[in-house]
Amino acid sequence: MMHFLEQPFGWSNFFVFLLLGIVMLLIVLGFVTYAIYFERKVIGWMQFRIGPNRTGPLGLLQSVADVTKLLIKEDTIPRKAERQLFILAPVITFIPSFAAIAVLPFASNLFFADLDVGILYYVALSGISTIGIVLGGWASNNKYALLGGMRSAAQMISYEVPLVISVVGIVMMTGTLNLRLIVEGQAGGFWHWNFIPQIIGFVVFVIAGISELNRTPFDLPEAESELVAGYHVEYSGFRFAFFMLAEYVYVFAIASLTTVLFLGGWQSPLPVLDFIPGIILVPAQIFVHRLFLLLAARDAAAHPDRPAHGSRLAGAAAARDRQHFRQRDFNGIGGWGRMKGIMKGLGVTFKAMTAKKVTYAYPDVPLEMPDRFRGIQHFEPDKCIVCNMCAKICPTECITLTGKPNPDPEKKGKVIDTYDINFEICILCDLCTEVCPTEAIVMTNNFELSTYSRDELFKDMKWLTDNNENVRKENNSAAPKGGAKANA
Amino acid sequence: MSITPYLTLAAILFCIGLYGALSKKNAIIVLLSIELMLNAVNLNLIAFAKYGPKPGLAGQIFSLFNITVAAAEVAVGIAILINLYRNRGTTDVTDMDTMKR
Amino acid sequence: MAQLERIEPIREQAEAEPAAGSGQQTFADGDISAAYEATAGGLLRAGPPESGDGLRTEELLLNVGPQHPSTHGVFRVIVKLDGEVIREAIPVMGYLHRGTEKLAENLNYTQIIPYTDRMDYVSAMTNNYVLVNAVEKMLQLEIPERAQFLRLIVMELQRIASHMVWWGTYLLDIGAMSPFLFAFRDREIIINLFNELCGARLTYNYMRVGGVKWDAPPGWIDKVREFIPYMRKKLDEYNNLVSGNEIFLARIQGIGKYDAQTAISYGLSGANLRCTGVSWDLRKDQPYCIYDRFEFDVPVGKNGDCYDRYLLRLEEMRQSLRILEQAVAQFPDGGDIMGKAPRVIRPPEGEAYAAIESPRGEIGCYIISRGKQEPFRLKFRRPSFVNLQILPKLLVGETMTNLITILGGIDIVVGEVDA
Amino acid sequence: MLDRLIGFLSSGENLVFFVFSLVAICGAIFMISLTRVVHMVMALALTFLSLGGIYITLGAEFVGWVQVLIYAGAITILMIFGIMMTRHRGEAETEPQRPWHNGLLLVGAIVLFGILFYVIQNATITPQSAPVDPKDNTLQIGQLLFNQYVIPFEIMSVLLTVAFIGAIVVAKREED
Repeated sequence: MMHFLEQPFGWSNFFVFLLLGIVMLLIVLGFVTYAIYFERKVIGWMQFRIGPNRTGPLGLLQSVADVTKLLIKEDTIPRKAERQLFILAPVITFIPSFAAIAVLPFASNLFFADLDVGILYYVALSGISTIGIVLGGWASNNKYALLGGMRSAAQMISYEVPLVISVVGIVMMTGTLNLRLIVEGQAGGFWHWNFIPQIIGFVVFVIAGISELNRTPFDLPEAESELVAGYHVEYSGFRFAFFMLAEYVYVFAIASLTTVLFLGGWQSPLPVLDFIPGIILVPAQIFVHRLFLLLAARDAAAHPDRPAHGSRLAGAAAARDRQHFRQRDFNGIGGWGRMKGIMKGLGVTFKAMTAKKVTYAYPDVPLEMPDRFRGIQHFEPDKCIVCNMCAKICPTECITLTGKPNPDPEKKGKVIDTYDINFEICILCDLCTEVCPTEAIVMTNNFELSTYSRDELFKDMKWLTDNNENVRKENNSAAPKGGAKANA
Repeated sequence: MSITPYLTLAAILFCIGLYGALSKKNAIIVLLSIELMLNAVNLNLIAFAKYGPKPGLAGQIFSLFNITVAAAEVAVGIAILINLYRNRGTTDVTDMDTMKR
Repeated sequence: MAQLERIEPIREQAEAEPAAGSGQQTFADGDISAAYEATAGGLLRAGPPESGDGLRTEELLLNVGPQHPSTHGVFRVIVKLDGEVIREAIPVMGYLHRGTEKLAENLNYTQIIPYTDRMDYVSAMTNNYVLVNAVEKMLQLEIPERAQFLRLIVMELQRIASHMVWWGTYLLDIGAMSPFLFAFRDREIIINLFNELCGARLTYNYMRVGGVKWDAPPGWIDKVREFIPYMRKKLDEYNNLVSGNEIFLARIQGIGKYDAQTAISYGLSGANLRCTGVSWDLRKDQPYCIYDRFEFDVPVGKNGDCYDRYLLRLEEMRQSLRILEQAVAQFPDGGDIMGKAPRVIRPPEGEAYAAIESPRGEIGCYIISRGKQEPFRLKFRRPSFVNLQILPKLLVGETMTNLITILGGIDIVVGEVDA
Repeated sequence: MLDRLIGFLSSGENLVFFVFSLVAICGAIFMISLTRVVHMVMALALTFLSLGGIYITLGAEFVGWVQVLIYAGAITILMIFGIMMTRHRGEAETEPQRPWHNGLLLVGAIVLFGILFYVIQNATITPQSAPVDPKDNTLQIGQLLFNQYVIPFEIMSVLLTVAFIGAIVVAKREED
């Protein structure tokens, strides 16, 4: 790469760079796609679920399907939104995220830009992304979005400071801001890696990094339970995808930046392992780190996330009540005693990962309902004596029936002529079958009733008669004393 | 490339900033205009650091100081602005004339 | 009552201005006052209490709900925010109003039972019971032993299921996703038990005046017996999962605090009252059904904050398991499940009030009968509705984040709030 | 004239300068002429970014990225915050109500620019030594900051601390 960088600019190396850029784009997009898949799968396991399993083998195409959906989805812009800025905001967030990747070195001879101020470049660009988030929140003309944007900006700015300061130690040790040179300074086994002398910096960097990414437990800008979705509430379709993509690209960037700064980049951990090409080591490390990011933060289940801390900062920016700060001082990460609860919670979720999954494969495997299940009614016209009990007892008055004189002149009474149940309002309360003296109306175990129009929910006698699968055996076990039932 | 285009650009930006700072009534825009003027100064400093009579890094260091001052100025400026807004309900600089009365 | 007077004009305003509920106003201009006038009709205009000296601050009027992930249904709180601090909050309810009480006036007593299911749909069994209990009081019916045990067992199972829903959704509100699924996995067991018993998973329609509709199917009691130790283990797991988590504690300790006096004067009941240290549980203090035969404790808190409410509900699940254990052991082998109820229920002229301890607090049913098949007037004391009344008081001075914590801690079911 | 322009633009550095300065001036002019405050801030952010670009072409890599970080990242966001927290109703009011005042200002600014332009054109600034090597000037800046300019540097840090504490004190609510 170096010789390409030093060559005069010409068509040939333009194409080389274009090609490499495209390859890089594909790698990053692939990473994003499978990071999402991986995250969903692991979270699923933690919660006794299977996770994505419908699209493609093992659900591997789930993210692809999601992205396709986002791309073809209608792109809505709220009428009262600030149109130009609304359109501009995802772009402002998205472009720097990709531009920031340029500076990351992947191997001693594979990098895109050998900047002397590599770290500064990364930090400066990620700062620009913040503008996009704030603008997106503002331009949506939605108060939730606005609050989310403000929180996000406050959080990102305030955590950028520790993020940068935690790296200063390394910069002073290696005497350069150049990421490639920083990695080269860590050669010769893992005991030369920066995370050992800079352990505090490492911890601070990882925490501030998670916070920069707005990921749990620092996801208060999105805070779906209070701010619905934060700054991107009003975004849909590919504009939302841009925000999403930017976030995951930063996950990639922070993961690889941690690798490069603290974990020796492409330097092998033991001199014996030198034969492994660096190009394998870096992605492996990024993967491990990504796993860490996921486990430490994303859905460690136990994490009721969003430490009050973050919202405190956001509030500080909003110049809010100071009384409140004192009241709820978040002492966060400090002291083993405080971490114990979190660790315990993590233990539970880890155990859950291997536990039996409880997901129903519903449409593929039908659900077995117990015999008493109150499903859709089945009606037998021959048994009906047109006593009107069912129509009378029905609390929602969804049953209508008419009788006609018995065609057989020998017999008295009436026979049923029409019998309709309006399933639009039927609450399947079972009272009609309870009062029926002849068990002409009984319930089945079927519960799948869906139509495209409300009119179709109006079922007539024929339909009800044909609906005779899985008719339940037991209809009324409780025969009340004193004759509450007409014909017990 | 000589220093002249840089100085000209700086002069243009400075004059725009000056015009904005004096003509606008919104305090935020006034602050922005001042930032623009400071940037014009920075540009001069950096241009002189490269093409000036004595090339060196002093210009860059001065511009760093300048940027620091600008950051401090904006922080205090916005704080004052918010406080004023809270008390007077306006960001119009022409209304901020209590001292004149 | 001042509350009601304030809400009425808001509702009118909201109807006149459909956009008002969308959480979105003409904010682009930075013009909050217009949005503010439009939504609350200037009712909140009084300004923050401390700025009587004419200081102006930039306040944001935010409609939390009706469609909001953390309002547990269609429920709306209008909050006036200063930065992130709530200066004033007005809950607006009625989006899920179905007129249960009015409908009941045209239905006979058996027909009302399915409607009670739909009031507090998280705890349908207790709702069933409060209605049939009131009617039984009027009729002075004798309930067979087996039916009593079945009622008690389903009510306690229901309490556990309801608290589990609360536990899961509360943590979901606070931001943890997994507890929700943990809780629902175990709730599924109870739901399946109910499904076997009465054929429905949510709206059971199980109890009848004079008894219960279905007898326990063979093996059902054994399943309940097996469930008890399983659930005990799971409760420990829940505790390990969340209760010690520092971030969680920081979010809920000391939040939404009130004292016993306040709680009593707001008429709170259930865990919302007991968290302040008042030991008031209708199962103990006004025993109904056959609760007086069982040993259990009424847990109380002492700080009156969200954390105490949280711990209380977890402990209540344990106590319910204790009751269940005893009930299953003493469960009679045979016997009727229906008492001598008349075929057509026609209570004598008069009135009756039955109150029981639902998972959310004291649920009461007040019936005036004129000797007809239908009640002349039926009124439910709905604990979610009553407990909600303290919300505006609790929210003042809290942050947006704590709004969710407090609202979740009260444990409302909107179906019950609006009936 | 045209030849000179083409000649000027055919050099890579000149072309970059031309583009960046065009963007910077456009941003500045938009800042003055747009009507909505947020748009003004965005326009100025563009100017800041392109100035950062010019710094980098001038060999001041470090200052360039600091410019992006501080101006585009921090100051712009701070400004947006300021806007969000204050009300900006009726921006149309900023249309000159005092046309003669603004006209006079415009004339004054143009005259000032004329004078500056005249001076710049007539000044002959010739470097007395070769330009410094831009390679690794971050290191040199660091060394200079902590040797020759250590006192201004420390004073600057005090100033920053004081300014931020002051900002918090000022923005804090009066009632607490």
